[in-house]
Amino acid sequence: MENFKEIINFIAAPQIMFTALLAVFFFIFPPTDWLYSINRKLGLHKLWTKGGGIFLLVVTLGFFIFGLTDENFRLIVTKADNVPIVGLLFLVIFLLWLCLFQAENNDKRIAEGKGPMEAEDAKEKVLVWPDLVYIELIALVIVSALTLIWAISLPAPLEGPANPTVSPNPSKAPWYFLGLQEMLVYFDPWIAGVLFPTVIIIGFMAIPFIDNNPKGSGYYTFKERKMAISIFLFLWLLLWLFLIMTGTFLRGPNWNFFGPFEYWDIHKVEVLTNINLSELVYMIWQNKALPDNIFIREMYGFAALGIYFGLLPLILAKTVFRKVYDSLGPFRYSVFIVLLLLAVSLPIKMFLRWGFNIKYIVAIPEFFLNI
Amino acid sequence: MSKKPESHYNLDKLHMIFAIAALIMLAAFGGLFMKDYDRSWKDYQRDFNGYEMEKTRVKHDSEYNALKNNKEYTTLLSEIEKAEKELSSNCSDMADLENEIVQLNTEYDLINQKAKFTNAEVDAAKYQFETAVGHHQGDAAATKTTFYNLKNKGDALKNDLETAKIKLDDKVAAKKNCTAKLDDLNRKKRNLSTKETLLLRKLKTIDPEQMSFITRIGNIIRDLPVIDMSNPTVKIKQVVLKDITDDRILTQVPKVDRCMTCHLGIDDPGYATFQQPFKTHPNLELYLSNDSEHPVEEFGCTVCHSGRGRGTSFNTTSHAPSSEKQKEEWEEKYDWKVDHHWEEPMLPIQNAQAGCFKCHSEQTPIKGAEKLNLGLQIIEKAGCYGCHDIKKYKDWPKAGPDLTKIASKTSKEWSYKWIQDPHKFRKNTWMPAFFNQSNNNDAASVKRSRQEIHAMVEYLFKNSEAFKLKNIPFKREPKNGEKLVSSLGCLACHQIDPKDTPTTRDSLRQQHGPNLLGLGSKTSKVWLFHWLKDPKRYHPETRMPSLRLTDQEAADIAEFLGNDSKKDFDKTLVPPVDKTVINEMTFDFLHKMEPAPTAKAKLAKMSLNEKLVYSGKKLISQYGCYACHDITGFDGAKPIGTALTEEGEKSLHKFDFGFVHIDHSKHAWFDQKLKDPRSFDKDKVKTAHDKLVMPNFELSEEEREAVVTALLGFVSERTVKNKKKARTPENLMVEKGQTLVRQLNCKGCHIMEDEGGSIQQSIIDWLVKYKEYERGEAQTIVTSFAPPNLIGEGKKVRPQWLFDFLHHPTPIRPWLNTRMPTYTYTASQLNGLLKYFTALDDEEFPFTDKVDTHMSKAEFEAGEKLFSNDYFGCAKCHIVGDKMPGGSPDSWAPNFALSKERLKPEWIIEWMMNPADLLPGTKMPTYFDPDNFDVSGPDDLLNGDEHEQIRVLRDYLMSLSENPETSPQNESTPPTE
Amino acid sequence: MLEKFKQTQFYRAIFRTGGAPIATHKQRILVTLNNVFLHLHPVRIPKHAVKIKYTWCMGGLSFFVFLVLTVTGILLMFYYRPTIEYAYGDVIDMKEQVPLGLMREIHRWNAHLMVITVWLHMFRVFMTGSYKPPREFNWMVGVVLLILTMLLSFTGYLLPWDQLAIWAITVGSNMAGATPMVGAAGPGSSLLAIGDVNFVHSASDARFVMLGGRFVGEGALLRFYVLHCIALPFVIMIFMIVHFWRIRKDGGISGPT
Amino acid sequence: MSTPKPQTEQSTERRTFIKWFAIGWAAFAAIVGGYATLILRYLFPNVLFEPKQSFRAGATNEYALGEVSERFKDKHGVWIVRDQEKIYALATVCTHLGCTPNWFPNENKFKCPCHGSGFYTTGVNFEGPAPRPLERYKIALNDDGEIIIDKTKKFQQEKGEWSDPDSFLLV
Repeated sequence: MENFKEIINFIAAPQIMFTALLAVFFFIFPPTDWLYSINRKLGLHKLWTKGGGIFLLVVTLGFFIFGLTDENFRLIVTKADNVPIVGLLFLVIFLLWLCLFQAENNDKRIAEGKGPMEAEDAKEKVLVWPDLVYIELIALVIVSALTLIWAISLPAPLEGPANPTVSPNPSKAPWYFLGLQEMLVYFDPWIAGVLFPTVIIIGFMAIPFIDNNPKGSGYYTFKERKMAISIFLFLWLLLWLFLIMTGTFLRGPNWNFFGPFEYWDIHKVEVLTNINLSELVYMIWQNKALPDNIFIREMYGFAALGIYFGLLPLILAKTVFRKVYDSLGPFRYSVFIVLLLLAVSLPIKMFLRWGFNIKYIVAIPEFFLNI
Repeated sequence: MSKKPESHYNLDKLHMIFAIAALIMLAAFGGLFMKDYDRSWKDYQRDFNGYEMEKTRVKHDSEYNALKNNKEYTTLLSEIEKAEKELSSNCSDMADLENEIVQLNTEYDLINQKAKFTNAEVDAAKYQFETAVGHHQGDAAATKTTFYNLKNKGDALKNDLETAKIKLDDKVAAKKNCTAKLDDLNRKKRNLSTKETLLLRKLKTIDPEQMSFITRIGNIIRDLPVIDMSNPTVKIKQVVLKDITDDRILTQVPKVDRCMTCHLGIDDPGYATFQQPFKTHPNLELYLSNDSEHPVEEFGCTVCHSGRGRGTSFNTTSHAPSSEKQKEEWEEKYDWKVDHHWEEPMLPIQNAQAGCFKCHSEQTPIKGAEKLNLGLQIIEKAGCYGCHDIKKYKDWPKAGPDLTKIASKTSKEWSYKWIQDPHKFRKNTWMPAFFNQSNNNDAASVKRSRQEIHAMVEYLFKNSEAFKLKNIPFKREPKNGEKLVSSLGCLACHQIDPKDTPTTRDSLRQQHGPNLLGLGSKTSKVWLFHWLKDPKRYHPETRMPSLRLTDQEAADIAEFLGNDSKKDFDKTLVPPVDKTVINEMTFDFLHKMEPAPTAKAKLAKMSLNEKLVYSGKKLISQYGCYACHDITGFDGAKPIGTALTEEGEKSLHKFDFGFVHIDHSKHAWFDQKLKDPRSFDKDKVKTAHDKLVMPNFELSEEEREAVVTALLGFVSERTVKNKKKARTPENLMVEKGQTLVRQLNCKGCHIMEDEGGSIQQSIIDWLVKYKEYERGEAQTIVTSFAPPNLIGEGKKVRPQWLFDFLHHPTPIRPWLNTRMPTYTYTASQLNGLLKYFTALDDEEFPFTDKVDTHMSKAEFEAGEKLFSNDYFGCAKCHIVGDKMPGGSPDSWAPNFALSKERLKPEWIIEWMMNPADLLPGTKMPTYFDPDNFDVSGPDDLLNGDEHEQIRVLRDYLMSLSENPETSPQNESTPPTE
Repeated sequence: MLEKFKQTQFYRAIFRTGGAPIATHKQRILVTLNNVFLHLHPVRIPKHAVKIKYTWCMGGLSFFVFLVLTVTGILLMFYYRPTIEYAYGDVIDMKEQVPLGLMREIHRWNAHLMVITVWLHMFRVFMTGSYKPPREFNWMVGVVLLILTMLLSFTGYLLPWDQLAIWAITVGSNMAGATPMVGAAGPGSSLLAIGDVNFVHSASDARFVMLGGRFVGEGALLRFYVLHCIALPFVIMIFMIVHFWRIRKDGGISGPT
Repeated sequence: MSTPKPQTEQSTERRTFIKWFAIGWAAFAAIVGGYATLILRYLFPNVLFEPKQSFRAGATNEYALGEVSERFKDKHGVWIVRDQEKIYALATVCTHLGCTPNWFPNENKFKCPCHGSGFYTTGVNFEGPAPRPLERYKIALNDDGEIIIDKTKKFQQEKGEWSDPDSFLLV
């Protein structure tokens, strides 16, 4: 049993967990036809059947119930402000299954030429009173009852009075911003805290204009909008929810990683051997002192950035995203690709950190400019 | 005509109207920003910045020139130049050295990075290992090996690092060695030019001439509207005080003062000659500066000065003009108006000391607040607290004499004339005038007043108790009496012929008792004789002490004082009793209690005398005579005046200004009330009973100003209660003692707490008149003939001795003619005084003797030698027992025979070490020079050890009691209450 | 009895439908047409739109939770003073002394819930492709609503004035200090200077505007209170109105065409 | 209108129309901008009521060479140290768990009473569990030559911040 927990603790580390999830992600949610066929071959789509749903339920619930037997797990999961996140986790898994279950169904129907389920339903019109208003009322009462029970059984947290001189360890932002705080591990605050939120907002607003696929409007489908759903789920599940879960449940004192069954030991020491790209290039590879001139010092970093944001879009437009480029045109494509590259920069930076201990690609602390 | 889309309005016109409306709106917007931007304090700050710039320029120039002319500096400069030249020749390998250092630095950094990383791994491995062992988790053995492997690696790297460091340090040291001289010189240069550098730095931030062109533009932009949120040159300055509050009636909030937003030079001594608002505060030692007792960051401004500290314009801060002239000036310049919505306007500058009383109300006098002290002393002297409740003066004795035995002291005629116009008999008496005032000097009132006085006199004499007067010695010498009066110390409390000099606290001490002019008109010599012999017999509560006079002395003085009478006063006639007026008056009083017919019937039954006595009692009650005098039949009567304890913060609308045209301010009202207490009755219709009764003390303008200052200071302490001196037992002792000292007028004779000794002037007069000294000479030796200075008395004398002495004074300085009087203290008073002296000097109370003064024979002999004329010759000045020293009495010093009982042994040591330190200006010579203490004493005694010498001499002195055999052991325990 | 009451003028005055039982098709239509609150909905909708598995009901729930939050929030305001002297004590009293003291719990858990329902609503809308024409604009409005929801929750987080509150806000607001150019600790802040005159510093940057001070203190508490109770609800309501109005104008809930 | 207007007149009319239109909307845009400016400026208070984070620490010559001054330890939580060439201000907060160490002049070290961390006068840790050196505060001279210590700005040795010129005062 202890060994199993140890293994889970080990696996839960972002390096492994994230890598593993990323590895299987595009097979489960294939963005391209090729991956889609592999997905079918592997039978991964069976997850979105009733049996798959039960499997998901048993696995997640089973893990959770098993976890509750562990003191450390219980402690973190039942912390008052973390309870909604546990609920969110289950809800998301369930709803993900629900919509993909319907999507699979619809995809089948469409393949058979029947049109989606919703289209059939929509042929018939019903009256708002009582059909809609009444179920709305029922939903309200159920949710009210739920929140009341929640309120009765779980007191709202209230810690000691505010003390600006003693900071709790760890100091965490509200849970819905923990994704951003988790990004702080890999990025400077101006990127994680300002640039990314802005990009997320702009990016979300831009979705209707980038996704110009006319299909899949008003019904659940996967096959008709593989790329869109895959990218969206990648952002929403892996880069947002996963980071929030990590930040909430797996980050302890000094923002050190702690497995779900691990005791939050304030003295835990993690190896911190991060270096900047410039240091890597000059000191480690070339055995030289860092140049005094900032631009010479950081030229490799700037070059990398230039390639990433300048050259890569062009290459992609000619290769992987040729179809996308053709359908979007140059302007929309550049918006799309910049947004996408920014999003992908996060996992890239994560891997650079884990693999090469890279702290910053461009590090100019003189101007608070670290990338 | 082109076809336009149909609309009700002409669209072109709408565009025009819209454009005009938008432009108006835009202009209004401009106005909004302008209005917000235009603040008077900004102009002041700009002006001030200009001054500051000029001042700094001047300072910098002078500092710069001084530096240039400073030889040290110029030589330093040339030395630096030389050193720089030498550097290139001496350290020819400098460039190589630097290259090498860069090289070594890189090497070091590389190893350092490796070491750091390895260390990080070591730390992590250590944690793993520790938890593995501690929590029995995982493989302890494996983690142990990793840890130690890593640790070895880390240690090896550490070695490398240290080696690299040594190499690097060597080179750096070599380089440093090369430049050592230059570095040292540069450091010297930097130290010398610190001031200049700072001034230059400051100039660079404020002086456009010192700025780069672009900075100058930035400097203009930073103050532009809207942008000025970021980093303006002009900004509001404020202090927020934690412990001092602003009174918000229901609650107290931290005080915020922004005065320094305009009063910019207030804490800068360089602005003393400037006009307001930049003028420096006149007393930076006590206020504002960091080292003062009232730093601005802790006390702010308005806690003392009042006013609205949050305001930042002239009017919203509640400035108060100090004079009519200033008021007019302000009205013209600032459009000044009274702020009716702020109850605490600024104190006019002449009353500023009122602010001190808020915190320092317990221990008075307050050092430095002379006007306030004077005001308080006048209040004490005039006995305001008799009619007006003042918390500070609760339980103070009545200000005037006892009238219960008046018939034995004076006559009805004199009493009548005295009440009618006391100032006519004695121009500066403290008995105030009740009659012939602005509300009762019309013919009808005068007619009634005459009979009122008759009634009151009649009541007093009717109720006067018997006082037996025995015979007075037949032979009386007025000349001797005069001499005694001027030498015994009477003049510490009494004046004979007061001169018209401004009232000071000193002069008030000399008016502690009445002035002694015209006593012949007032009373008899027999009465005076008995009074002088034993004042308490006539008036048990009197503050007049006994001077232990012999019968002959008392008789001589009585003769001298009784010979003086005021002829013109005696000649004035007492108007006859007017029955009709008496009837009316008595009826009025009766009618107040009863319906007219009953009153009439009662009146008809009364005899004239009964009527007089009846109305007399009512009148004494109406005028409140009993507040200052003991009068039979008025025991426990309540004071008749308004309570004054928090008068200074009473809201202005509670003051009745009547029809008097004065400023609507508290200070103006107080002044008017003191100047003419009845003036607020002006033009009002009132019956005789309803009129204002506050009497007129005929205070001078200065006196009034002082009293007004005190009154303005009578405020609640709730805004400062966290800042007040703690009421520790010691502080309470001092407080109580200070009250006693003022009630007993100790400072009339003695100097205590750096003031007092008012008697000295009269002693000079005595020396001149009777001892034939030149006035100048008399002034220099007067301290020898004056009562002793009591500074450090608590440290000096034993409480037990002081207790005995105060109880039964025995002469310590037989050459003095002034006598320490015998007061009849209560036990609590005596204890209060003892504790006061000890608390004032931070001494322990009760005192315990911790010093053993027994001497060996050798020590005794050494002491004797030191005492003898061969060495210090102590007996040349000091009295020993009944052995008087030679020479004139002005050089004599206290009796050694009393030392043992009287003095604290620790004090004697301190005293001999440095007398002038304990009692500045003392005659006692300094035998042990404090500057060269170790070589100051004689070398041939006690191995030349000065400390030993002093101790032995002290012990020797302590053995010089009058009767060594019978003197008690030093186990005096001070009295307990 | 009830039927009789339904015949009264009073009842008719309120419910325009009058006393007829709501059994007929026409009466049911009138219920919606004659009720101002139900005007939110069209009278008739396609059948798939009432299916929970299609809608998840998340949008409606978000709105409902918002209403609950408004009501409980108003109630909480009666007992809460946004000053550093009183805030913490008032929150204790809300738990210990205020009648039916669960109001704070309800408010807090519903606040979390609202963030979740709004996220899930967005999730559903994406998965059904409901942002596609003609609903692009409403999707954008929805994104704004999502941000406002998080800001409302964030500003409310500070109000209990406990350790959790100020440190969460400190961590969150420190990020604003790193805003490029206008954050004192952000890249380029030193570029906003003219000569030696520096314009961006800790008392003039983006974080300062947010906190009304240089650190999370009195000013921040008051600002967050005002934002939480007045400013953000005001803004979010305007956007909600637009959002709901556009749902109707864009042809009701999305569906296959 | 019966008489046809000349072409020119009509174009003038057109021009005035455009002029008014442009002026009106430009002004309106300016107003909106003004409102935005107003709101933004309004959010920057002119006075702050925050407790002071900096304090005056006297003149440099009040500190003896090699002295560790405890003058402001209780009131402000700062040690002021003067060494051979500079003065710096050390925070009195142990970097282990935040206790307040004591200064032992005889042993020339700071020692934390909680878990025994030891620090040199420089603030560098040399024994016990403290993970890093004590922090230093910003120190500078004001115009009057007085030392001003600003606690809002901290300098950590492990970040290489002790070479920052604001972290010490050359004497």
